[in-house]
Amino acid sequence: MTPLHHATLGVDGTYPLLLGLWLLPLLGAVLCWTFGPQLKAAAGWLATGFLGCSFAATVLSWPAGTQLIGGAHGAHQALLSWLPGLDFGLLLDPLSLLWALVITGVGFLIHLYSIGYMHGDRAFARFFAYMNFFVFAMLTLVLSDNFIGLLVGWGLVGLASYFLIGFWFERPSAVAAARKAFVLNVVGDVGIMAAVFIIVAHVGSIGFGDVFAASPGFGTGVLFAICGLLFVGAAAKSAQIPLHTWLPDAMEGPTPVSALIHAATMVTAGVYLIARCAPLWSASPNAQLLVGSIGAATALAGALLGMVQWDIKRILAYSTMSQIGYMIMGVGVGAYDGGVAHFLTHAFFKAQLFLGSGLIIHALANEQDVRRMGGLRSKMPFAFVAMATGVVAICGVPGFSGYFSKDRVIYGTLEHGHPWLFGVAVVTAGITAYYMFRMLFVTFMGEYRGDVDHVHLPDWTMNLPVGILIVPTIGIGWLMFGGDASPWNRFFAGQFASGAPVTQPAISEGLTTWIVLAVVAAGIGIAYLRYGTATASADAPARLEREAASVPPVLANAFYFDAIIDALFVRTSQGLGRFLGQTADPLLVDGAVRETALSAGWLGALTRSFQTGLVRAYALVLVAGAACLIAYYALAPGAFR
Amino acid sequence: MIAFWVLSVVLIASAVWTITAQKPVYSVVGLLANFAALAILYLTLSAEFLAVIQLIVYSGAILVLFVFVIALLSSGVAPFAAGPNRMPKAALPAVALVCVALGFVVFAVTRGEVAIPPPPAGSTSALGPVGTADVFGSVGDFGKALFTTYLLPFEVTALILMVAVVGVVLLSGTAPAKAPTRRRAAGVRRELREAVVRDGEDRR
Amino acid sequence: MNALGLVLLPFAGAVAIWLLPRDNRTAARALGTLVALATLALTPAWATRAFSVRWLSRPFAAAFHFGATPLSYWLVLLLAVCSACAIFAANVPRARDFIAWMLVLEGSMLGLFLARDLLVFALFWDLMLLPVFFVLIGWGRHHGTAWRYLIYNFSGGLALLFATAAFGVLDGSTDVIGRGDVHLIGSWVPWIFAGFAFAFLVKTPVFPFHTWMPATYSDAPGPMVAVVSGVQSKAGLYGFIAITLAFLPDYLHQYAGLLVGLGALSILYGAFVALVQNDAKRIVAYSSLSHLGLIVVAIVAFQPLALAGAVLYMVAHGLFSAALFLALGFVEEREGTSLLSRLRGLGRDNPRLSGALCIGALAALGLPGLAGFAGEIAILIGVYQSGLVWVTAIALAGIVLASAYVLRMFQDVMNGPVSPDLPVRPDLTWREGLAIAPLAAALILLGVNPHAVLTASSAQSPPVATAAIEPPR
Amino acid sequence: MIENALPVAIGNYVGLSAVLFFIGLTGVLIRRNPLVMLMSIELMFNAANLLFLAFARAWVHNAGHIFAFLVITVAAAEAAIGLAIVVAVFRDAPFVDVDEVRLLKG
Repeated sequence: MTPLHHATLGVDGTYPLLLGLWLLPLLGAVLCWTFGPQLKAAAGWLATGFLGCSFAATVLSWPAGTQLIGGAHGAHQALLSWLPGLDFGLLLDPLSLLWALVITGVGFLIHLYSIGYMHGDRAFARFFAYMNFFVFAMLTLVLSDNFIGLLVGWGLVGLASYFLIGFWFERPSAVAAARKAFVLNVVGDVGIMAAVFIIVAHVGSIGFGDVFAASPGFGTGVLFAICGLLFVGAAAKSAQIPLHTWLPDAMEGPTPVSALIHAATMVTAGVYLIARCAPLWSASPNAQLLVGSIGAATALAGALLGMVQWDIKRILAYSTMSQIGYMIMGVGVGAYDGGVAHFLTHAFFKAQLFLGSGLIIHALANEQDVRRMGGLRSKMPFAFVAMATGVVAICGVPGFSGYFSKDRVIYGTLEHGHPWLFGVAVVTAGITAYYMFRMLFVTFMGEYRGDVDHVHLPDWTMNLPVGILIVPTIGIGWLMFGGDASPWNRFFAGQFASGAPVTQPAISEGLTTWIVLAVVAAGIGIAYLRYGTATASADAPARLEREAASVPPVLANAFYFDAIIDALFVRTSQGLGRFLGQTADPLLVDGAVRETALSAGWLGALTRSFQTGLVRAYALVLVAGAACLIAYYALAPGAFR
Repeated sequence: MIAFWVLSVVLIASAVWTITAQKPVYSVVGLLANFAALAILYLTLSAEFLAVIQLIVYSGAILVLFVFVIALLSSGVAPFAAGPNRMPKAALPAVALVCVALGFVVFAVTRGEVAIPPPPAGSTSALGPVGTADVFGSVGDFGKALFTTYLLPFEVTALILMVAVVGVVLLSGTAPAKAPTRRRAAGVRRELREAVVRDGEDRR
Repeated sequence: MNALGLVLLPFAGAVAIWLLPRDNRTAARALGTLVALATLALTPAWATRAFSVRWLSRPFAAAFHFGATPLSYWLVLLLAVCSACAIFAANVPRARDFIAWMLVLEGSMLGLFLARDLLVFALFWDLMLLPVFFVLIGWGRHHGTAWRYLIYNFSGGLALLFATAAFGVLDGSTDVIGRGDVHLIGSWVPWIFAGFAFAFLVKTPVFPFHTWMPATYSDAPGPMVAVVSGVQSKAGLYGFIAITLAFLPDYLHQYAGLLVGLGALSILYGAFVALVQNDAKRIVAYSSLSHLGLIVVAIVAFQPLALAGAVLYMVAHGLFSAALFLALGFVEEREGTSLLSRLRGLGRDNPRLSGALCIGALAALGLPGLAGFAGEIAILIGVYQSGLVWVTAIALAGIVLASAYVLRMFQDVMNGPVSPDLPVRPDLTWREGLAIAPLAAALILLGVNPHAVLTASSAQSPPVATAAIEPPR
Repeated sequence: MIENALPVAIGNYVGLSAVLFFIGLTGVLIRRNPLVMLMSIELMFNAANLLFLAFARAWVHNAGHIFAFLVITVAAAEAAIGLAIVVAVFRDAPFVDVDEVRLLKG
């Protein structure tokens, strides 16, 4: 079943830098884990340092990752033969290079931030061990040159996410959230596994290159099955409907975790997977329609739910879900560069937003309810600037990064012939603008409504990363400016060559931009009228309470997804388990065994009753036996001639 | 022929007497009569040596042993007595059924002509009047057969007798075996119960 | 020396330990560990050196023939590792007797795995039940559990013995394990197959023959369960591969549907029942039912990769269930209970204990990168390729359920607020940690590079494995 | 010389033997006194002996005599052992009744 020669995507060779950037975070994790008690506060610096080295190695790997020799794009490093016919290796091409840069770069900043944020926690070293381990796992995911390696990374990031969501494991809510996140992500893992089985059965290899080379030979059904199952994994990891319910709960973790894992990197793994498997998706219009629709639905649902949240991190969580919906929609319909672009900008502005909210939460002694904030602009001007740039960027205000990427996604839906998705995307953009500005206004405008007397301003380790992130939050989008001549398009020129054919939509790109901008402006305007004006902030506490009480139940219950999943799967499984464990196992299965044993005893009791101990009874039985024998001979034919 | 019928009547009557007599001693007397009649019947069958053995061994040895045992047990606390009949009631029809079955067999056998298979090979003396030397059934005839042809069964018999002797010595020669009868067990239980009750009353 | 020496070494160790003073726990443990480590160290040298002495010539030829096949070699290594760890970790009352019984268990199971003669195999099969029985009687909670274990498994052993005798009469020799040229013909053969299959299904166990297992696993002390669950449960699977698959492939093909059905049923049944158990050890017990069902499916899928995966997963399951039961044993020693309703929040004050349990739990739920995942992937790729798509789907559902019940077990013990009812105990001692560390290391190693096990076990054993996995004639 | 023929037809001996055996059997079954039971057993032995001798006479062959002799020996041994057991069991018993001895009750 081993193909004679593998079709690898990158240039084969030995790349020490690649190995270094991959393994350094693992080393950091192991050191922090092993020597945690000895390292104490130094653990944070150690982990951050290792990650910084990893980032540096990633940057230095740029030439290797973008090299183009004889059709092979990027660098390929063979590792080992994992199972017969299933080989592991690392692949650094523009796509994985981009992800690796974001993971190590943003990861480095968030590590730095965490040194301040997690200061004084009793499990400080453990936190950094988990964080470094997460980076290693995420790098495994994006650097793998094959589906099982990707699956390994996929599972390990799930584990890291589980550890970090449940980091404060003395809180029952955190424990429950961690378990939910892990189990739902295992559903996704299982989807990818199933896809791998089909792939191995048809290709005999798990390497991306082999699979993509063989993909033209797949039937439509096989292709759709593979894409659909892969998307189960993508949906679970990227919080797409209906596997999204873990993401809001995941905010139980420390805020830097939310920024790194549940905003910037891990949750975009689904986007990476689809972009990586672009040749498969491009060949399956059914899969494109399915994934695009689910992405759009998720974008809309996340935005709708984001409108009625009061916990600042849950607002950001639903916005994450919504924005990933955009990305999935983009890569799903075939606008791969658009979806990936939105991943890049989102990684920065969402990390920015989460770190900014972390500044507030840290300052207000772990207060997360925006109703108990307000008026923070004067108290925390730096946080305000940070949050405001993030909000402006996510809303797609021209000039800020989100504008460029979101525009590409929205126009991409039209280009690939999905006008309905275009409509959903535009509406969602408006809602996004509304609820993000709502958060901004409620948090920073008006009077302070909480009861924290002294605002605890964070130290430089927390402020510096936020400050640095402002730059790409504003500026990274300009890479995508300029159409085909933009640096972005040139960077990905060889990557998505096999994308679906682009049709010329009825309305031009300029017009769509204006439509989007109008909707966004409307959203901002409504938010301003409801929360930003002086009259609105005058009786803010009472108004917010009223508003909280009047949330429609369907939104308050998050479209009942939790309840439905609970009723359909959790309760059913538990009920079945209870029936089997408490009724079937002891009564039916073991009952049969016990009856067998008892019947032996019953037989013994029966024969025992013959043993009366009476000599005469024994004699009688003996005589009866003799009589039977005699009768047999007497009655047998010819006994007496 | 007349002797056969007379002896038959005596045999059956004495046998019935044996199993129905109230006292064991009467049974012994019945058995004695039975053995004696049987010995005479043996004589009519030209088995003079066995007739004598019958008298000596059965009447002389075994029956005397019975009488001794009767005397031994009678010298105990009470005359022979019996507890309640513990045979299950279901045994009665069973006994009846067995009787009918056996009776049927007897009836069938005596009614028909019993075919006598040809005699086995082997030398034996010719028939002659009882009391004559070396005729069929005489001491000489019997002895020759026993110590030549049937030597091995004879030796085995000796072994059986030896085992019996050893067994008897073991059974009755040691300390009196306790017979854990139900009645005694019930008595012991009753005593224990009474002792416990007394103990409880004392404490009170 | 040779394989016989390897089998006798633990027995000699047990005798030596019984000669020690009754209350000398330290010396007993040191000697026991030494013997177990010596067995482990000598395994590579001695296990493959065969020993054979003629035993019976009538009614069939039999020999005291010992020696590792490639398949049994890995199981012997697994046994040696698990036994050494369990003996080193043993901290039970009357430790001297316990450790001696552990060595008897190791010796009898070494005899089982190294036996090349079916009759010797059957005798060691029954012998390996006795130490467990005596430990259940002496250290368990209910005598009923011990009797149930013994009678249930002895009935399997009886079937095995009958089948072996019939096999010997038909073939003329029972000195066959590892030979590929045995072909049984006759009207008895279905019954021989039935006897073997019954014994192996009970020992594994597979639904519906599993009801002895949860009670046994929850009653016996942790170290003993670690070996019983980790290694003894592999005896049945080993028998399936080395005996049934090798000598009776036609019948295995004929009844493959039934066995696949039982295996699939075990996967789901064990998973669902584990979901709601209250005793942590019972959760692991039912998870074993689920995992071992998957291996049974893998064996009767008749696919090289699935079979290789089955071997890999046998080793992996041995390692992680040993780690889990050792860790749960530590929990039970500390808190006096393994009930989830009473345990809570141990992780705050026992981070190392938490880590030890965590490694086992993660391997059990098939975390990528650990050995369990490699086995599952290999098995399921093979099973899928053999056309059993619905079984693959069931196994995947089992994986999801596994994550749910394993996490529930782990989190309910280690996470949550610290319970005021539970006494605060010291964290994992260096001795306990050292007992679990080799298992964890092996789990990671096998997860990262499982190819080593597979090449060594599948390539070198054509008579055992690959010859029998051709499609039926 | 006397005639070769039996005094009466062989069937009469068989019938007489059967009746005697039957009476002995009834004795064993209905009596509870161990001594009488032993005597009944002797009756059965003798019934068998009668048959042996009748057939020996019919054939003029002394194998039947040898058998009868052996039966008598065994009967003697049996009586000795049986009586010893009776003495051992009932020496101290207030009742001489086999129904009172139920050591074999399961």
